[in-house]
Amino acid sequence: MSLGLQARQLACERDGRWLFEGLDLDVRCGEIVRIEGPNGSGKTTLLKLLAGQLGDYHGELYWNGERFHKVREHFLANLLYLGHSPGVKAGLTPLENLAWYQALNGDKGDEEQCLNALFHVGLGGFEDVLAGQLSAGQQRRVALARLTLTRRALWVLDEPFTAIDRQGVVALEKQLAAHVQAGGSVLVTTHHALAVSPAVRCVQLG
Amino acid sequence: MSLGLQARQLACERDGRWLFEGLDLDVRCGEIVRIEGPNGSGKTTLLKLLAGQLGDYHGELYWNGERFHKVREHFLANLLYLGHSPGVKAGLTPLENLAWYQALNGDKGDEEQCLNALFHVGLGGFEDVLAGQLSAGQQRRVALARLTLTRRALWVLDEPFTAIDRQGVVALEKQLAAHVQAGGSVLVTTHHALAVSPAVRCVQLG
Amino acid sequence: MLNTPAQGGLWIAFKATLKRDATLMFRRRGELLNPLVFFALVVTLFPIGISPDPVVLSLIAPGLLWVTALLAALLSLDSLFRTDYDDGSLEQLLLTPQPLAALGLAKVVAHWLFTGLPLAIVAPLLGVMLALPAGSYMVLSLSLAIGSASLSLIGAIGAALTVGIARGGVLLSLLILPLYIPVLIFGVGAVQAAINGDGIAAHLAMLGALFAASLLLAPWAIAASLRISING
Amino acid sequence: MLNTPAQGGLWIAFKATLKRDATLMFRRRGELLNPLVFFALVVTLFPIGISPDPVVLSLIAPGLLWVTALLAALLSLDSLFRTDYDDGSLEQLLLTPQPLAALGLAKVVAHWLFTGLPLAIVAPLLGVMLALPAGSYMVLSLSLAIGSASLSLIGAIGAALTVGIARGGVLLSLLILPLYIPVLIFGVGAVQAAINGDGIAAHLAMLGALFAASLLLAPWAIAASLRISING
Amino acid sequence: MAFSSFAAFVAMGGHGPYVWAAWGVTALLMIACVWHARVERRLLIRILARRARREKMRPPQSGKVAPNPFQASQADDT
Amino acid sequence: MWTFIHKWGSPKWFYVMSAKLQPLFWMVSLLLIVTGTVWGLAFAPADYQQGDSFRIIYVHVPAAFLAQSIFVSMALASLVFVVWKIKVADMAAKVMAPLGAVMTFVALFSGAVWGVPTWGTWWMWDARLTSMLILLFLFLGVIALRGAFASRDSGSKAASVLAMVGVINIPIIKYSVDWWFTLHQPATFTLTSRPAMPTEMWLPLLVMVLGFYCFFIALTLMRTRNEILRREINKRWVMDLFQEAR
Ligand code: HEM
Ligand SMILES: Nc1ncnc2c1ncn2[C@@H]1O[C@H](COP(=O)(O)OP(=O)(O)OP(=O)(O)O)[C@@H](O)[C@H]1O
Ligand SMILES: Nc1ncnc2c1ncn2[C@@H]1O[C@H](COP(=O)(O)OP(=O)(O)OP(=O)(O)O)[C@@H](O)[C@H]1O
Ligand SMILES: [Mg+2]
Ligand SMILES: [Mg+2]
Repeated sequence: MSLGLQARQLACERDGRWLFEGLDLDVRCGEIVRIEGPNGSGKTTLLKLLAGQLGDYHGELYWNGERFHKVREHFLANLLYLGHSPGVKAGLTPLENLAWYQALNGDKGDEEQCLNALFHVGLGGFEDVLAGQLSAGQQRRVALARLTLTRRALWVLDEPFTAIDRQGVVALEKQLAAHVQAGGSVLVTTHHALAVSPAVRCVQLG
Repeated sequence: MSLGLQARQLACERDGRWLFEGLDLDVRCGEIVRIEGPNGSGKTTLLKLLAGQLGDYHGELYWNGERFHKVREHFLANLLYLGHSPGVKAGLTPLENLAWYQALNGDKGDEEQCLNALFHVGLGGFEDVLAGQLSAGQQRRVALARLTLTRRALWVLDEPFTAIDRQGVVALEKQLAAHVQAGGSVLVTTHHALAVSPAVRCVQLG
Repeated sequence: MLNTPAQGGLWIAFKATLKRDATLMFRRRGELLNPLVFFALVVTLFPIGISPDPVVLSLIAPGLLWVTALLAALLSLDSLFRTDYDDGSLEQLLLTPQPLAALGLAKVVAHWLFTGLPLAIVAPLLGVMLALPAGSYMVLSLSLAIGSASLSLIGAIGAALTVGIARGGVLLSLLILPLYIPVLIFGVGAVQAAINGDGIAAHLAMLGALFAASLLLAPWAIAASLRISING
Repeated sequence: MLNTPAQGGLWIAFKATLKRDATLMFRRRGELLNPLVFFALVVTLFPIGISPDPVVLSLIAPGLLWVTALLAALLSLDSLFRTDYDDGSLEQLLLTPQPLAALGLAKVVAHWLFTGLPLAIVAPLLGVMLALPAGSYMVLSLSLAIGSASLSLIGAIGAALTVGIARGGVLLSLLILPLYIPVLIFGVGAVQAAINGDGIAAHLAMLGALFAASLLLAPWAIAASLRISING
Repeated sequence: MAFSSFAAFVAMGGHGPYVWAAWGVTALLMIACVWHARVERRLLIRILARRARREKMRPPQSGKVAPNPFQASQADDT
Repeated sequence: MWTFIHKWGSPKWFYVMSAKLQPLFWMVSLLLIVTGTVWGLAFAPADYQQGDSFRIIYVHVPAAFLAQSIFVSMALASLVFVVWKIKVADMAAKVMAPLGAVMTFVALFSGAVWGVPTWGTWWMWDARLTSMLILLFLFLGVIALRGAFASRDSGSKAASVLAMVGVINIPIIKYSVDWWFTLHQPATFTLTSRPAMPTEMWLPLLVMVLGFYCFFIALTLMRTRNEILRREINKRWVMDLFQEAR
């Protein structure tokens, strides 16, 4: 039995076109895996599929050596997925947004932690502004605060650097490195040149 | 009288906080002006304001030396603004999207040109797929096709590199450089390191 | 490199906007039928809710048909500008050198063509189901056709005002329904007059006057409201 | 570093989701009132459209009130999942280790608390305006309260199915209104029985049975539909 | 035979318009259904024929059915 | 049983095998419908109350029966699709919906036309009419929902859920509507008990009903085959089959 996420002979078709075929992918602990490829090559589709969001694929997915659908609960309890849309409610404050996400984990949560996480992503002082009034980058930072707040082993991040400024990018890269050093794993797509210390394994699509 | 866009003593307040004050800005022909600043420093707000979309500012705006609101028509006939949301209709094909934008200029338009523009941004073969089914980067490329299609002097681009892959970024940078060499001007925000040959003037916010 | 504002392109832009909205409607074929189906469904609810007795039904039929058509038109208004707002094309619409009022009018015309007009056409059929007295069917259609044009124009103002607000749908009703009341009164008046054998000219003239007034004023109000919504 | 799925956190997640939806409702105070105002406005349109005669009005009052309340509830349903879908939080809801059916139920409960229940509470007031015969006010409220819970549950299935579709609003009506008819029939039946002085227990029992059935089945259908919509 | 003459058959005891309208619409719609299915089939066959012709002109490709033009253009770049 | 389902679930198998079944059903349905038509229109005796307007029954009742059966078949096909993920079942469900709507419309229209000589009105709110109208809306809802999705797979699944939710509701709707309207006529023709009509009246009706059912099966086979072609047009076997055929 191997740890982590495995895909075997994965294939996905969209409107009669194969985005990828016969893809074998391993995401092990302590590893950053980066999916590369031009626009429209199927990165987002692959990520959604690996996060268990899409059902129409061919091939097999394993989580810790077991079939995906058998261990769905356990998988979800260890997954943190951030997609193209940040999942931040415009009508709630950053603090309320985070509190809800904490509760979704079945975790009572405490405000101190949420405030810390917000401070960590540079939103100190904005915790009580409605998220709808924040700038594009600030809204994405609210979503990124979940990386600090919620302890999960596997991070699946679809273009996490979108709209983030340079300091923010550096900080996020450090955070990714720290996460894998602590034994977590990261699956990421980005068109950005990654500069993190541990080896990044690249998978080329398209 | 000077050509181009001028701002004098521009100031903007949001929720009791001054985003910028006493800002003087000149965008002349043959020049790329880049607005820099961390997330939430007011870049998008400034761009919207300079594109005539927001009304609540202090200071004065001039277009070719004349007060803004007097020459609004002429200004709009020379402006191409691409914001955070790409303005691409999910229910229409890329071709139909572009045809509409051409018609908005009062231009009958011809399909040949639209197809060329789409090919230019790497969407050849996707012209009849519904835009809603395209990937994030491909949707933004549809919007970017307007840069090729519509001849305008002043380009105002809010993070145009979002979701675009590396080759796409290179191509877009070349296009910006070509535009200013031909006498146009570009006002751009991006967190990305720009690598274009003509001098880029930076304006720092925040 | 500078352009001067193109003259005479307005008609092209108007047509293109109309065509675009029509394409969007047709692409989801179901959507075209939706207001009609809503109309038919709600008209079905009333006999079930109130009474299946033809005598009762024929008494309330004119009012019922008009109010329901009005609601169907109202509800389809919510998305008139909202989808454009969400994907950023409304922003682009505001930045064209063409007068916004004309482009807004193009969208309203598309809305009426695919909502108000079909409602007016199927209304007689539903009239049969509600035992509407004979002799009033033509008037029902005609009054709905003229009236719904005013409804689309007035409603578009509300849609433009609420476009920036998430869940604006029900707020829209609140803003717009009071303005709809004059149209409703003269519309039902015409049908009732036809049933009673009175002259219908006066009612239809009033409906026409309301339409003319809203055609003159609404486009400017729509343009102004859109500017406000985008600013927010 | 691996977590095991948290046990017993479901109740926390349920409460938090309920609270979140409540906060969102309250933040835009207008929204809370919207269904009520729609209810009131449409109920006033009918006397204008049909006839101000109290005899006629009292005849149609039970059906009118029920149908209008049903429409008000229906229209507010459209945004139940849509706003979450648009900003990506629905995606996140699907990726929690908690059972989706329970979280969907939390959203439905919030919807009922802030739509169905207020409608049931103000309905007697509008009943007075429509000359509803005395003795049926309590029953009107009660039947609306139970009935609207079923309406919220069934309607949420439709809302979940149409959440991925732009302009799903009117399509939602088409999907859901036919399924609403049994609730309408027994709801109006209860009020009419109270007016006629017949026993109301049978009607209320049927409403209760419908509610129980939808409470059992709807959450699963909602969860399945949400999964489909996210996929598309 | 329930009718004495053809004219009586057409008249249907005075109910001719109703009977023939109901039967006519039914027949029309059913025939339209069949006709629609046949047209649908013919169109599909035509598409298949066009493909077959194109396939003959182009050497057969292995694996992918419809090549992605965007990826092809990317390959040229690098 | 399992292998049977799987064989028929394969589009290729279905396409090839249904080609053999299809002509049979067309023949039988044509035969039955022509017989029923001649019999019902020309030979069956006129009703002593309604006269010859009664002959509308020979299209009205088969259409009404068929419409209800189509909804149930559609829901069953949807269930098969959802449980076993058999795509052919979904294709069948897809092509059934429009025919169901057409049949519902035929029943409504013929009923409405029939109402003029018998009741003196085109439409009356009674239980059976109302539930038929609601059935039409349910069909339209399923069709519209499927069409509204950009992705075909999602459209299929959504339509399946709606069809199944709808089929649970149909008996509830029927029951409640029946209970509400007291004006409805007693049933005169059921499959279990002997009808009150004379034999020479209901035999042609039976022939017509069977003919309509065969028509439904034949048309569904044919349109499912079209649907298979449409969806699998990129697949190798379709091209091979096509090139073999010429
Ligand atoms: C729009 C109008 C009508 C509709 C929608 C309608 C609907 C139906 C339906 C759904 C059935 C099948 C009942 C079942 O499955 O058990 C049926 C049967 C029947 N209808 Fe109609 N009907 C309409 C008008 C009429 C009229 C005007 C008459 C004659 C006066 C009529 C006479 C019958 C008879 C005799 C049967 C067969 C008896 C039975 O199976 O119960 N219908 N109709
Ligand atoms: N509608 C609004 N109401 C109130 N405050 C607003 C509004 N829009 C923006 N702001 C505030 O103005 C500030 C600047 O926002 P803006 O979107 O201009 O930033 P930005 O520089 O574009 O940032 P980013 O790099 O993240 O895109 C933010 O702090 C935000 O909170
Ligand atoms: N729902 C859908 N229906 C049909 N085709 C789709 C759908 N979603 C995506 N596609 C197609 O799949 C391809 C891959 O899309 P995807 O979003 O995975 O690309 P990506 O690699 O993430 O690109 P980007 O870098 O632009 O984000 C695109 O060409 C798109 O047209
Ligand atoms: Mg992507
Ligand atoms: Mg910005």
